[in-house]
Amino acid sequence: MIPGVSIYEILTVTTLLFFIGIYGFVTRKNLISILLSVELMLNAVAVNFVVINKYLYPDMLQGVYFSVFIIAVAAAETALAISIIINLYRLATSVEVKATETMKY
Amino acid sequence: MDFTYTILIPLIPLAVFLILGINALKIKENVAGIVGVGGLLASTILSFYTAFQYFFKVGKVDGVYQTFVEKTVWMNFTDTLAIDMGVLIDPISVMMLVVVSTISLMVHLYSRGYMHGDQGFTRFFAYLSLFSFSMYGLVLATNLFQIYIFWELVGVSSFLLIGYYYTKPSAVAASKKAFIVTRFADFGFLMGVLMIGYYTGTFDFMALNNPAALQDLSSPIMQYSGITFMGFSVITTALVLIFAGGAGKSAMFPLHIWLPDAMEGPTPVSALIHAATMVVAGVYLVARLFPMFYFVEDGIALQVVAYVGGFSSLFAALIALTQHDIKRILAFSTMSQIGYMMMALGISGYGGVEGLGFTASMFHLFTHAMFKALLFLGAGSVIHAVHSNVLQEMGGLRKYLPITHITFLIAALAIAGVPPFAGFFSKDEILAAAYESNRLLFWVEWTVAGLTAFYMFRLYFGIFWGKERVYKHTPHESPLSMTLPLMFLAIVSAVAGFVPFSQFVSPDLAGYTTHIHMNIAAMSVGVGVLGIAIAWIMYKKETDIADKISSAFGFLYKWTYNKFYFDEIYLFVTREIIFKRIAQPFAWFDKKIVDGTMNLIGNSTVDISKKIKGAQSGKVQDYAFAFVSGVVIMVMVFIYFMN
Amino acid sequence: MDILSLFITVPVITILFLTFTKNLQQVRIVSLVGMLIQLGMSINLLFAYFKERAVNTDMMVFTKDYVWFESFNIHYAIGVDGISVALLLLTSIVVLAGVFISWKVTDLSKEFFISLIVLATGVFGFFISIDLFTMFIFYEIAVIPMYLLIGIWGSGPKEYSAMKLTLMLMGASAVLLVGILGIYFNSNADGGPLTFNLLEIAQVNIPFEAQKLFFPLTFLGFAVLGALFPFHTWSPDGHASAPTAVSMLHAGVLMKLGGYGIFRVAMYLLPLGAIDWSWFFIILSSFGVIYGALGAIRQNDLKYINAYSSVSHLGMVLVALLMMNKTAWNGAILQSLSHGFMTALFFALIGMIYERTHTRDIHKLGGLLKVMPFISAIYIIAGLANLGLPGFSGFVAEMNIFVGAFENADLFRRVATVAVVSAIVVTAVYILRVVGIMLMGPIKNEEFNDLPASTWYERYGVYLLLIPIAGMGIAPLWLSDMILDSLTPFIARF
Amino acid sequence: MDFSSLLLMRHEFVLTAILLLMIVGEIFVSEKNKKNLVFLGIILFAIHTAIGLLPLADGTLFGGMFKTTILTHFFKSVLNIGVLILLLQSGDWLRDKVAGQQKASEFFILIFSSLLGLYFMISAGDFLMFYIGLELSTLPITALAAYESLKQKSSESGVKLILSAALASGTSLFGITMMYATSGSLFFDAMTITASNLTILGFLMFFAGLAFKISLAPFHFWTADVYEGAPISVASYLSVISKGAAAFVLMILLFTLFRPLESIWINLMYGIALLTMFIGNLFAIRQQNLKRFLAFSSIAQAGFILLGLLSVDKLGATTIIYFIMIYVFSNLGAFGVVQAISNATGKENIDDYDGLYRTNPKLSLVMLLALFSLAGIPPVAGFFGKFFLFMAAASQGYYLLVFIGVVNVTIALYYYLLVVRAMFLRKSENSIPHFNSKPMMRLGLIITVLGILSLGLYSPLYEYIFEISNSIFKL
Repeated sequence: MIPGVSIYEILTVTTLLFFIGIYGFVTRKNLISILLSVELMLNAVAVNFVVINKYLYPDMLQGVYFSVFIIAVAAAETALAISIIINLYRLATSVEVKATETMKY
Repeated sequence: MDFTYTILIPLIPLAVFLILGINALKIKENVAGIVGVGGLLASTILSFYTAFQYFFKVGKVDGVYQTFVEKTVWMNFTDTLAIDMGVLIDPISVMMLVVVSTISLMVHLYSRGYMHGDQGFTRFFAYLSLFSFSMYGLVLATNLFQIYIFWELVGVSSFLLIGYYYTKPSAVAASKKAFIVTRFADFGFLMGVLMIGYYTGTFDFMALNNPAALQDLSSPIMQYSGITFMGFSVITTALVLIFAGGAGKSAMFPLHIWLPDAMEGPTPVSALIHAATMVVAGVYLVARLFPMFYFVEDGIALQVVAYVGGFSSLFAALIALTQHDIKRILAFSTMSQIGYMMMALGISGYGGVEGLGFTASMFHLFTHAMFKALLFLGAGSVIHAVHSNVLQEMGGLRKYLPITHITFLIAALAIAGVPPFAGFFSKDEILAAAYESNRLLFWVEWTVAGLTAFYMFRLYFGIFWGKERVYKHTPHESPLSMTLPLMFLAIVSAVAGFVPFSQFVSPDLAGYTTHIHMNIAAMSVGVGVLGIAIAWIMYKKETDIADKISSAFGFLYKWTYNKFYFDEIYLFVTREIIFKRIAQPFAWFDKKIVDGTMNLIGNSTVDISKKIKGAQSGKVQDYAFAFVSGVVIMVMVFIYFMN
Repeated sequence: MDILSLFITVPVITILFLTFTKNLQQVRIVSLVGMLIQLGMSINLLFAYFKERAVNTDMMVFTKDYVWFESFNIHYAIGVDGISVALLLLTSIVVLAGVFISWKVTDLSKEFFISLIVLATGVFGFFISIDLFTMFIFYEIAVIPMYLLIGIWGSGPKEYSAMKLTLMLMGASAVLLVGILGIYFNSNADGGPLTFNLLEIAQVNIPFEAQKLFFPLTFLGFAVLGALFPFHTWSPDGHASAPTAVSMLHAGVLMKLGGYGIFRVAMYLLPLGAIDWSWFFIILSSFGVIYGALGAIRQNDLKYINAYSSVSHLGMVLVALLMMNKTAWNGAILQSLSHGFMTALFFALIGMIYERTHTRDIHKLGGLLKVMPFISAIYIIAGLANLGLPGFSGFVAEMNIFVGAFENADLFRRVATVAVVSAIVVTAVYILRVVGIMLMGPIKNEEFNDLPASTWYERYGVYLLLIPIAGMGIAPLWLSDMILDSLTPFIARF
Repeated sequence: MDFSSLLLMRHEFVLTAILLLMIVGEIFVSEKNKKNLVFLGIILFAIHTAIGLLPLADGTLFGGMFKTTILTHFFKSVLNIGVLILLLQSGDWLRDKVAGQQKASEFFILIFSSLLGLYFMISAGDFLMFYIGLELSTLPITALAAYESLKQKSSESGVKLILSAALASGTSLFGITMMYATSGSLFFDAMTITASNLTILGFLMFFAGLAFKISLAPFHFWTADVYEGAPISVASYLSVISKGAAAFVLMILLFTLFRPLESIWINLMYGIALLTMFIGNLFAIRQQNLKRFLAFSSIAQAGFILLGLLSVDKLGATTIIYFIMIYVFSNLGAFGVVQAISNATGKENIDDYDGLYRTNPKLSLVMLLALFSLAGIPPVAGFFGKFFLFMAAASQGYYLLVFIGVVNVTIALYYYLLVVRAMFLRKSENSIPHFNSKPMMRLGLIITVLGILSLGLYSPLYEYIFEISNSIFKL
C-alpha cells in the first residue's frame, strides 16, 4: 500500500513491463537477452500478484505467496536455461538465436 | 384333351444341346450327328403327332378350333403380374411346330453331309439343337414374356451360328451385327412388352387376344387404352414397338441390314434360321397378337405392319436383282417374301373370309419355308461343289449336279408362283386379299411377284445354264445325306399348295374354304412368266444384254447393287456418331473431368501442405510471435463478439 | 454360439489358424477348409431360414442381441431376412471361388489369405448386423484390407490405385458416419432411448427435417461404395490394379454393401427423406447406367471394361432402389446377386487370361477361343449372362428392375426407365466387342498357341460361380419369392 | 492434526520416495553397477504403478489446495502405466547408450519429477498448486530434451522448449493475475468466475499457457522441433504423458472452474479444434522424419480431443478420458517401434522403412496396429475413441464439425498409410536388416499391443470411466 499511488498506475507499469518482455523475446538476437526478457515478464507477473493482493484483497496473502513461488521457479528456470545454453555454446560456439535454427519445416 | 407332352418337343433338343455342348471337345463327329438328328427326329415325330391330334382328333368343337394351354409360374413380378412358362396349342402354333420340325430335321440331315469333316462338327450340332429348342419354345409360348425370352435365345443361337467360323473376321463382324441390330429392335420389343404389362396388367395371350375384351374399352385389359402417347393409344404404341421387335428379327426395312451379312454362317444355318424359321418369327409374333393388332384403335398398328411389309418386299426385290453372291440374292428374296407375309397380315380382316390375308400370310409362311429352305440347301450343295458363292464363277452346272438342278428348279418355280407349285397358291391368296383391301399394295406386290420370278431365274440360269466355267476340280453331286433332304423338300414344295390351309388356320379359329381367284391368278402368273421369260432371254445363253441394261440404268444399278447404301449409313451412325462423337468424349470426360476432380482434391491438399511449410520456420522467436499473436487474435475475436 | 455369429467366428478362427501355418500348402488348405465351412454354413442357413420363415413372421429372424456399450445403448445385434441370407450365400460362394482362383499366390501368401478373409469377415458381419454401430465397424473392416491387398499383390500403378480407393471409400464413410450419428441422435424422436438398432429406429418416426438432412449423407456414404456416378472413379483404377481374387471379392461382394446399406439403412430408416431426394439420385444413377456402359465401349483394358460395366449395372441397382416398389427392389437385390456372381466370374477369367498371356489389352489378344477353349467359352457365357440373356441371372434381375421401374407412371421416371432399359443395347455392344476382338478372329500372337490349359482349381472356381448364375436364371421363382416376401416391411414404410 | 489424511497423496509420496531412492542410488552405487540402476528404476516404478492401482478415497488436503477424486486417481494410474511402458521401451537405450555416460539415473529422476508435477497439476485445488505442478512437469523435461548433451539438435530442442515454456507460463501467469484480481482468490472453490471482460481476458491468456502444453494450434510450433531434437523417449513422453495430462486438466478446469464462461470457450474450442486438426494434418503429410511426423500427428490428435469438450457433461468427460487412454497406448506403440528401430540402426526416416515388413514383420505389425489405432480404423481401439468423441460432439448438434473431423481422419489416414506403404508395399534391397528387439522393449510393445487390441472392444472399461466421470463435477 503505497500512499498516493493508485493500483492503476502500478498495473499499467507491470503490464508495460510484461509486454516489453514479450517484445524483447521476439526481437532479441541473443539467447541470453531473450532469457532476460522472460525474466521481465515473470517479474511483471510477480509484481502484479503482490499489488493485487495488497490493494484489493489485503486480508489474505495468496498473491504474495504466489509471487514468492514465481521468483523461486523463475530462478530455477533461468538456471536450467543457462545451463542448456552453455551446452549449446559448447556445441555451436554461439549463443545467437541463429544457432537454434537447424530443425525446421 | 391333354397336350402336356408337347413340353417334350422343346426339351429334347435342349437335352441334346447340353449333352453336346458340355463335352463339345470330346464327342466324335458321327456320335454327335446321330444324337443331334435322333433328338430332333423325336421332336419332329411328336410335333406331327400333335398336329394330327389337334386338327383331326380334336378338330373343331362347335365350329371353332380349341386353344389348349398348359403353364406354370416361372417368376412373380407383383401379386398380379408374373411370367409363366408353358405351352399354347392352337392352329398357328401347331402349324409352326410342323414347319420348324420339318425344316430343322431336313437341315440336320443335310448338315451331316455338309459339315462332314469340320472340326467344330459337334459344336455345330449343339448350336443347332439350341436353336431348335429356342424356336420351339418361341412357337409354343403362352405369353409375351415367354416369347420375349425365347426370342432372345433364338437371337443368341443365330449369333453363335453366324459366327460359327469364328476365325473369319467377316463372320465375326456379321454375327456381331446381327446380334446388335436385332438387340436394338428387341429394345423396342421389350418396351412394348413392358407397356402391355403395365397398361393391360397381363402378358398372357389368352387374356390379351380376347376380341370381346378388346372391343370393350372398360374391360381390364383396355382400361388404360384411353391414355395416349403421341396421339395414339398407349396400347397401339406398345403394339408398334412390339412390331419393331418383330421387324428386327424378320429383317424388315430399315432393320434388314443384318440379314445379308448373316449369310456368312454355314449354308444349312442360312436355310434353317435365316430363311425358314427364325426370320419369320416376326410374322408369327404379329399373327400371335393379331386380334390385338386388329381391334385396338381399328388396327392403326396393323396399317404400319402392312406398309412396312409392302415396302420391304419391293425394296428387297429391287436389291436382289443386282446381287452377285447367290446366298445374298436368296437372303434378299427371303426379306421380300417376308415382306409379303407382313403385308398380308397387315391388310387382313378378322372374321371368316375377311381373314383371308391372315390365312394367306400363314400359308405363305408355310410354303415359303419349304421352298426357300430348299433353295438354300440347293445353293449350299452348289457351293459345296464349286467352293464359291459368286454367281459369275458358276454356270452350266446342270449336268454335274442333276438332282440339285431339278430340285432347285422346282423351288424356283414355286417361289415364282407358277402353278401348280406351292408358291402359286399362297401368293395367289395374298394378292387376292390385297386386291380386296388395298389396291396400292396389291400393285406393289404384283410388281414384286414379277421381279421375284426374274431374279430367281436369273439365279437359276446363271448357275445351271449360261456359259460353262472352268472349275479347279470338276464339281460332283453332293452325297445322299445332302440330296435326300433336297428331294424331300422338293416334293413338299411341289404339292404343299394343295393343302386346304384356310380350313385350319384363320384369325377367328373357325376356318373357311377358299377358291382360286382366276383373274388375279392369271395376272400373277402372267407377270411371273414374264419375269422368267426376260431372265431366259438375258441369262439362258451367255449374252451381254444384262451388262447393257445395267450400264443403261447406271446410277440406279449402282444404287441397288450397293443396297441403297444402307450399310454405309449404319456404319456412319455407329462408327462416327456413337463411337467417335459420343463414347469417346464420355471416356475423355471420365478420365479428365470426373477423375480429375477427385485427384485434384487429393493433390491440392498435398500442395497446400507444401505451401504452408514455411510457417514452421525453426526460429523460436517466430514461434513466440505466433504464440502471442494467437493470444491477441483470441482476445480480439472475443472483444468483437462480446461488444 | 448362434447360427449367425458363426459367420464371424469361423473366419476369425481361420485367420488364427492361418497365423500358425508354416508353408504354402498349409495356408491353402486352411483357408480352403475355412471357406468351405463358411459356404456350408450359408447353405445350411438358407434352409434353416426357410424352415424358420414358415413359423416366424418377424422381419428379422435368428435375431440375437448382446449389450455392448451400455451407456450408448450400443448392442451387438444380429439377424437376417431373405435379402441378407441371399447376400451371405453370394459372399461365401465368391470368397470360396476367390480362394480357388488365388491358389497360385506365392508371394506372402499367408498374409494374402489373411487379409482376404479379414475382408470377407467384414462383409459377413455387415450383412448379419442390425445395429448401425456394428454395421459401420464391419463396413470399415471390409474396406481397409483392400489397401494392403491391392498395394502388395496388385499390378500396374498399384500404390496410386490402392491409396485412391482407400481414401475415397474412407471419405465416403466420413459422410456416412455423420449420417449415422444423425440417425442415432434423432432416434429418440418419440421420447424413447437413443438407439442404433435398425428395427427399433424403424418404429420411431424421425422428423422430416432430420430425414431430409441425413438421407443424402447416408445415401452418398454407401453409394460411393456402390460406384454411384460421379464417385465411381476409384473403381476402375482399383479393379485394374487389384489382384484377381481381390477384384472378384471387391466387385462381387464389397460393392454390394453399398446397395444393401442404402436399402437397409438410408431408405428403410429415412423413407421421407428418400422420397424427397429420390429425383436427384435417380438422375445421377440412371445417368451412371448409360455413362458406365458408354465408358465401357471405349476401354481396351479388360478390367476397365468390366469395371465400367459394373458402374452401369450397379447404377441399375440404385435406380431400382429409388423406384420405390417391391418389384424394382426385388430386381435390385437380384441384380446385386447376379452382378456379384457375374463380375466375379469375369474377373476370375480375366485373371486366368492375364496369367497366361500377360496382357489385358484386347487388341493384343485374339482368337483365344481356339487356344484356350474352356476359358473363352465360359467368358462368352459370362458375357451373354452380363448382357441379360434369358436363362441367366442377369435377365431375371433386369426384367424385375424394368417392370418395377415402369410401374411409376410419371414422365420423369418414365424417361429414366427408358434410359436404363436402353442400356441393354449398349451392353450388348461392348460385350460383343470384347468377344469379337479377343476371343474370335484369327490368333494375333503365335506364342498363344502353346498356352497351358485351365487347371483344376481354376475350373472349380469357375463352376462355383457359373452354377448360381445359371441356377438363378433358370429357376428364379424360389429366390425372388423369398426376397419379395422379405420386402413387405420395407414397402410398408413408403 | 490427523496425518492419515496424507494418505490421499499416496501417488505423490510413493513417487517421491522412488525419486529419492534413485538419487541415493545415483550417489552410492559404484560405477560399474550404474547400468543396473535402470532395472532398479523400472522395477520400483512398476511397484509404484501396482500400488497406484489400489483404491483411494476421495478427499482434499491443505485446505483445498490438493484434491483427489476417483477420477484423478484413475487418471494418475493411466499416466503411471503409460510411463511404465515408456520406461520399458527406453530401458535398453538407457543401458546401452546412456549408462556409459553415467546419466541413466538422471533420466529417471527427471522423468519421475516431471510426472510428480503432472500429479500435482491434475489434483491441484488452486492456481498456486497448479502453477507449481505445471512448472515441475515442464522444467525436468526441458532438461531431458537437452539430455543428449553431445548432440546439438538435442540442446537446440532444449533451448526451444524452455524458452517457449517460459513464455507460455509467463502468459498464463499474467492471465491468472487478472482472474485473481476479479475473483479475489486463487482457490478454485473460492473463486467466483463471472463473464467480466477482465476475467475472460485472463482466462484466454491462461488457456494459451495450457494450450501450449497440449500443443494446440497456434501454440504448437515448438512441438515438431523439440520432438525431433529430443531423445525419442522424451519426445514420446511429451506427446503422450504430458499432453494427455494437460488435456485432462484442461477438461477439468473448463468443466468445473470455467463452467460460467461456457458460452465463450465452447466457440473457442470449436475454432481451435478446427485449426489444430487441419494444421496438424497438413503439416504431417509431407514429413520425412518419423519423430516430426508423429509430432504433427499428435497435434492433430489433440485437435480431436477438443471435440469432446464441446459436450459439457458426463459424455464429453468420459469420451475424452477414454480417448486419451487409448491415445496413450497407440502413440506409445508408434514411438516404441520408432525407438526400437532407431536404437538398432539409428534410422528415423520413413524411406528407411521401405520393405520393413519383409525383414522385421513383428515390428511392422505393431506399427501397423498403432497407426491404424491412431487413424481410427476398427477394430483396434483408436476407432472407438474417435467415434465416441464424434458422438460427444454430435450429441450437441455439431454435425458440421464432426464432418470436418472425419474428413481430417481421412487426411490423417493418408499419411499414416504412407508409412504403411513404406513398410508393406515397398520392396528395397537396402531395407533395415532383421534384428531381435531387446526383451524390455519387447515387453513394452506387447503391453501396448494388448492395450490397442483390447481397450476398444472391452466395453466395461468405458462403462467404468462413465461411472466415475461423475466425480468431475463434484470437484
